Amino acid sequence: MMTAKEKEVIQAIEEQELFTFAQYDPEAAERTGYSDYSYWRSTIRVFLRNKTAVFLLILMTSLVAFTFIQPYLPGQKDPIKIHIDPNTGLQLRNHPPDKEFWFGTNSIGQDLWARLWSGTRTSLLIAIIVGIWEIVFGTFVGAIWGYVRPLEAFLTEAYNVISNIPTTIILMLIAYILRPSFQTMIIAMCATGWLGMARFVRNQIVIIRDREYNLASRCLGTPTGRIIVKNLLPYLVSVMVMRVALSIPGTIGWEVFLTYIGLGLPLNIPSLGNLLNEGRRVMMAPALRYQLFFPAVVLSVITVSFYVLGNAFADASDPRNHF
Amino acid sequence: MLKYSLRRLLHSLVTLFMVLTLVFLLMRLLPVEGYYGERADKLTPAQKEAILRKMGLLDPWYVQLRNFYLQLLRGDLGVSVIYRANVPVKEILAAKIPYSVAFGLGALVLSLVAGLAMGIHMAQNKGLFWDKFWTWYVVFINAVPGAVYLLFIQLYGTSITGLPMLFDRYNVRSWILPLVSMSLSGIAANAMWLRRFMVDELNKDYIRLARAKGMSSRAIMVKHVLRNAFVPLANYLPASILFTISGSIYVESLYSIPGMGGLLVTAISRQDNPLVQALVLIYSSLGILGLFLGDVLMAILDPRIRLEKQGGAR
Amino acid sequence: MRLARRVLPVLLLGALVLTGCKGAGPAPRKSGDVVGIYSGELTTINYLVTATTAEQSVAANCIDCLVEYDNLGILRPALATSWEVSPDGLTWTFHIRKGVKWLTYQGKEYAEVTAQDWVDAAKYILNPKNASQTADIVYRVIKNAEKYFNGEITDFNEVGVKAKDKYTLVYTLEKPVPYFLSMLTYCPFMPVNGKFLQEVGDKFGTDNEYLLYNGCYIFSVWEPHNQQVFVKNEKYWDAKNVHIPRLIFKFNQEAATLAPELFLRGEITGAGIPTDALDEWMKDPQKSKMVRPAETSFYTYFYAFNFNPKFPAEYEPENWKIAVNNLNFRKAIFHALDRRAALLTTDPYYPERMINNTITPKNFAAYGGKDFTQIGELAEISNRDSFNPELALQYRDKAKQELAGKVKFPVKVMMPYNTGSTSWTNRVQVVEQQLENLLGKDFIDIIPVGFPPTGFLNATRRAGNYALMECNWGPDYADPETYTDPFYPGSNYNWPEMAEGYLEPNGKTKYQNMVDEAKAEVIDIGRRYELFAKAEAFLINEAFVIPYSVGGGGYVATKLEPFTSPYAPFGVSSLKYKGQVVLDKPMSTEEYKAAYEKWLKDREAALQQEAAKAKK
Amino acid sequence: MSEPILSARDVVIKFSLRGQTLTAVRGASLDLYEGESVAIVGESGSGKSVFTKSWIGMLDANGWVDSGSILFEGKDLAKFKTEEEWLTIRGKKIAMVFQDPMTALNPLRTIGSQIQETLELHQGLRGQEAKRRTIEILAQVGISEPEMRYRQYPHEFSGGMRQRVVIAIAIACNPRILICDEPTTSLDVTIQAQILELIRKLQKELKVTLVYITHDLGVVANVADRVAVMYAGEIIEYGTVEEIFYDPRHPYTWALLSSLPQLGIKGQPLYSIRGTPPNLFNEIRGDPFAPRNPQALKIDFVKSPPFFQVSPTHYAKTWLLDPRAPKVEPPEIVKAMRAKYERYAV
Repeated sequence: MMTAKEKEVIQAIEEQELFTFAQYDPEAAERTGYSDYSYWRSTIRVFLRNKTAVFLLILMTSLVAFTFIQPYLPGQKDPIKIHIDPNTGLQLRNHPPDKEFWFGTNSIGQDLWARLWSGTRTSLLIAIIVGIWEIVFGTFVGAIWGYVRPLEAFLTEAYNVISNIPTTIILMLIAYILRPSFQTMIIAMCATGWLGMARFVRNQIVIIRDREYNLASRCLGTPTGRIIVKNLLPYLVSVMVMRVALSIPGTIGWEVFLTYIGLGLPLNIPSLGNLLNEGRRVMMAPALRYQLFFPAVVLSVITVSFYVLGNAFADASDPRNHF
Repeated sequence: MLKYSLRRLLHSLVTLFMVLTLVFLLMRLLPVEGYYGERADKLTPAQKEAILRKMGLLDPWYVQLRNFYLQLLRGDLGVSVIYRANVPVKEILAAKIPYSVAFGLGALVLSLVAGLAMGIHMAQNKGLFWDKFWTWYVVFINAVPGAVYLLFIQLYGTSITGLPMLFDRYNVRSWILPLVSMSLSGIAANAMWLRRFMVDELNKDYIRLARAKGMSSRAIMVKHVLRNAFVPLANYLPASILFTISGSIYVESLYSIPGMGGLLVTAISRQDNPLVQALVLIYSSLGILGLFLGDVLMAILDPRIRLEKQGGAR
Repeated sequence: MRLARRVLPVLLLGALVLTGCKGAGPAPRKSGDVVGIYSGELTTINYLVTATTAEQSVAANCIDCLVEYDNLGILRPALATSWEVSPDGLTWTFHIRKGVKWLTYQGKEYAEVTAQDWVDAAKYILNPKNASQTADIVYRVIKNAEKYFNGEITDFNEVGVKAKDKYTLVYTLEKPVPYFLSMLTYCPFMPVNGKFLQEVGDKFGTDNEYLLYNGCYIFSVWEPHNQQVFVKNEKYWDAKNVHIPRLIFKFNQEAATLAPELFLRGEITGAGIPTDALDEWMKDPQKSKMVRPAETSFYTYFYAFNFNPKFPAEYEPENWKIAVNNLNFRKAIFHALDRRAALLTTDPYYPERMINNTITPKNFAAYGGKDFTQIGELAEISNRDSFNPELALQYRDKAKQELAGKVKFPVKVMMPYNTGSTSWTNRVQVVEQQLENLLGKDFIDIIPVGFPPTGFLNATRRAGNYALMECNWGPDYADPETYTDPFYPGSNYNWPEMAEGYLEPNGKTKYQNMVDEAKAEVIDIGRRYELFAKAEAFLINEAFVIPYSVGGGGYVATKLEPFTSPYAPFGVSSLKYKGQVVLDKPMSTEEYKAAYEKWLKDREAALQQEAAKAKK
Repeated sequence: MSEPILSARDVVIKFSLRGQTLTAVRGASLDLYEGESVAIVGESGSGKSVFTKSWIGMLDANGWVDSGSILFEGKDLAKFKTEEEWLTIRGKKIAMVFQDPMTALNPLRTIGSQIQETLELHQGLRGQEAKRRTIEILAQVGISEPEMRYRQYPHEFSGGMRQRVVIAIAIACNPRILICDEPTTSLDVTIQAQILELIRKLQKELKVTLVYITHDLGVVANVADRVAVMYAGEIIEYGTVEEIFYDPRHPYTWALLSSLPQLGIKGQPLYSIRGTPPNLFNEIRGDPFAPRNPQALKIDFVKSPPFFQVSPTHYAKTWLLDPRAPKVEPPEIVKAMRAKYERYAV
């Protein structure tokens, strides 16, 4: 069936004219099936198509931004200042949420709203530092492991040994040998965090190191290090982004765990783990449950968001999902 | 097959040996209080020295290491110092393991039954409502630390249903919440992996052939997909069975179940070095044994591995 | 700190109920079982070795001593029916109760309790290999015991403890000890069956089956980290005064948090109400009727100035050393500390009752009808509040003047705290803000530093790793001398002997000389107390320490009847369930206060009666 | 000619991919006759596989027959919705052999059980009987020691052997139509010939209607009676093997033939078709091959050509056959082919 428009076009052209040769345009021939494929553009395109992920990305960006600018906003309180009830001169303990204290106060009269953001800041900071270490060190070890053959057996064995000691035990021992502090927390989690990344990178490298283009490079005399950096790492960038996103909920989880068993940050440094623990102590009193509820909600939102974002990014960065 | 298993076992033993040595040396970094604990204050230097000498801690490290292995070969896990003064670690464990095993196996069965059902349901409804629904469950359990959701389960689980908050082994009702709590993450893991493996299998060519044969989707699911997807799952099954012995740290302490999970936390936080050492040994051995059995099981289930590892056929 | 409170194993109920009451009722009163929860498991129940409260409370209920306190705090015969002391105060002869049996954990008779059992106990404790943590209690008073312990003599017959015959026990002392009888209520003076000890060897006290029982309860079931069950000893010599048939304790890691809820659900007999949950209980019309104050203990809490700072350079120990040796600097902080504000972190409703103005708490010792804290200069200290902002500011200005150019202001004050204790963590933040706000941030800079619970004291106080720190001390025997120990040279509290300007011609500090003088007075107890009071007043007036509070306290909801169990300022008697009953409902604060008033009167009368008896 | 056993008419197949709709088959028609052997030739992505898959309901979940009809045994397969309906056809009446034998078999089950499964499914054979029949079929597809092979796993077989097994599975139920989707592409050249021969042999023995899908015109001459050329989801020319090889009419067929290496003329560069097939996401107007055709007419860009009959068995879909069109000479190679043929034919 011809559309009205087609009919018009055909009528306009003389029938004879139609049966003459058209101008052959080789470029047009190439264009017919042309696809303007670009890895990153496709990745972003696929990612943006995931509505949930986009929503969470916006949510997390604003939340992280808010966490870091919150102390500079007007009317914010000091997270460790103990507020005094002007009427009684006593500490304003367990004050329920109201206009003045949006999330109420804790058992010694500190502002929960301020503490929550301060705690989120601490936990995110730990998570990000650990995440970065995980990529840098994990990738470094993984790259050597996968690419420098003489070290392969040694590193494999070392990995076997370390990964066979349960993470819980390593974390606990380190947190225990050192004094609870911000640094201890980071050292403990850095000590185990890189393992997964190293193995991942190594596997990826083993899969692609023998691909033709790398063999070609080697034949041309490119040094190993350069091959790793130029040919292999770009392939892994998306993997790293994903690992960082996924390591954030993991790190926060471990922080909560260490705090739970009493090896966490000192109690006077607000962190999500500490706030949760503080809330846990009063959870049996329904009127005070807000002290557990607020940190739990914020923590869940953050961990779930990063987890979903990491997975969404992983999906998006997989070329198989790009068609 | 036998040759492969033996070689694999030998390798596991070497790994175990290295893990134990490493942990043993690491333990020497711990403060020596772990060998006489809070008594430190009350004891004269001579008393302390006597204790350390009795425990062989004044020997050079290599002698200590040798003695440690000799002791181990005799099946002796040492004697607790602080947790239960003078009580052999073996006795302490013997009292804990039944609880952990009972809960572990219960939770394992629950998480296998529910997790596999969920995984199949997800794979069958891939991309549809139920897939997304269960995926959110998996995401939530994986992302949110157990300490958070388990707390709410305890809080509302006991206040809404009236189930007891404390574990009492004679009260069946008191088993419910801990069992459920323990299986949640297993359900999520089983469901997630089974779904992933099944989707992987579903995309394979042999499924197309099976369809072309004229098999019904249901038959394909059962005879091909599920069976094949179960193989990679089986790889970590022994590990998870063995890990049930070590218990769940959170749940055991939340509900006061006298199992191994709580023991580890207490041993470390109270610096009972011989007990910590024994526990690390058990945990690592279980882990390594689990991996080994998983590989052997895989080899039994997957004919390809059997031949490859034997260097057989093609 | 002899009764050193363990961080973990605080048997909740055991620790809560530190009171006593009228004992000798004619027939056992009706009572239900005690059901409690606990969060720390016992390491050992070897009562000859352990020094922790929770573990000793097992012995308190399972093993009887020669003498015991009744519910009014009067010493009564227990396994000794009577005793004599030689005129020189050195030889004590005890007549052992006949027919008392050692029972196994299953309640089977094992042997009779004889005088030899106390000799065997001493022999066990004085053997260094057994690593008894209470050995020094014994060898500090018993003749030749220290020499035997140190291996200087090997013949145990030379040690001053002998079984003259089956029912006669004789202790010979190194020198007269006025408070010797009170010491006998403590674990190291409990008996042990020598044959059994030999039978079980190293296993003694590692499990309930490796212990023999002669007290009011038998430890019949012990499933570590699950439950402990004690059943009444029906063959107990004083069984009619034991009313509670069973004590059941269930383990829970989160005992402190869960206990109030479990109490409301009727699952347990009593619960301490944590500070966090207190508002909830106080504001609720129903719950507020069930909650009442808990007893305070004889632990004394004080803020110590460290004269031997060993903390890291970042906190400027040298600077602190100069500052702390200035009396006005110390006094500025002494008067600036608002103890009531700090105590709100423990007791937000009635903090005043916890405040302690002296080191030796009230009602610990008395002579001639006068409480120790009211003797001499201590009287004035006891009756005022050390918190005085005007004074504090005056001293601050003086200190600033005197120290100008010598120290760097603000002086950094490193203040450790235990991260495992919520109230301590909270308190250190309160104290920091309160002191800095009052004295000015240009004067002092308080730096709280958290340390984990395990090995806490080793890392902080004992290592000199602090500038100003909250410390505590519990009595070892019923005499004011016990409260001088932390400050006497050789202790590892705050090294006041290193303070500058207090040295006397004999090479000892003024405080040491004062204490030595008091210790030497063993005959005239009145004068002895005066001398100790003088020394303590000196310690406080020179602001070596800031007395802060007594221990215990807090709030409980419990069906256990208060003021019926043995009452004792020291020793393990107060840990007994003997004499107590479980009521149908918990006492309200009012009822409790009334009962307390009555108890005070009864005690007053009993003390007078005893004093009168003594005069005869 | 007799009635066709399968008659596909104006089949349009669409897929939905991430919100976009792709038209993979754009009105293809084909008749199959009893016992004949038809080859469908085209570049990859031309829709030849999709087209045949629609006959046994094996389109991927996101694809559907949008319009047209597929008549088989009096039923319109295009209207089939449920799996039950398909199970009456698939494997039983129409069987299919796929491209890659390496992955086509379940690696965890024995060869025997995978063949036997089909027999049990469609012929109701059980136990020993099924096993005996399985071994027979194995022998029939040229596998030596079938009893021993019965118990082995796919990884113990070479690629060619596996393809034989796949074929065995396909013929196990005596289907009326056997579709072979590029069955030799991934095999060694020497093996390819063996498999082709096997397929030919089986087709003759079993008198099955064979549909052979390939992008390689070279193999077509060996297996097919008739050839259909597909481009961009349309069949653009069909006829007997001779007609297509020696008298092709569509410029695309010319281009395909010109690019056959074995037909190349020494000393001349091998011909290759410029450009790529059209993006099937886009709407195609006129002749889809026009943009790649150096001799395209203006009308090719405007209007889709109808089929012009060349002979009773030969049809081509190009405006060049329109009487109004200018005369266009086929390429040299095609002309050479025809000359060669005419020489032999005479």
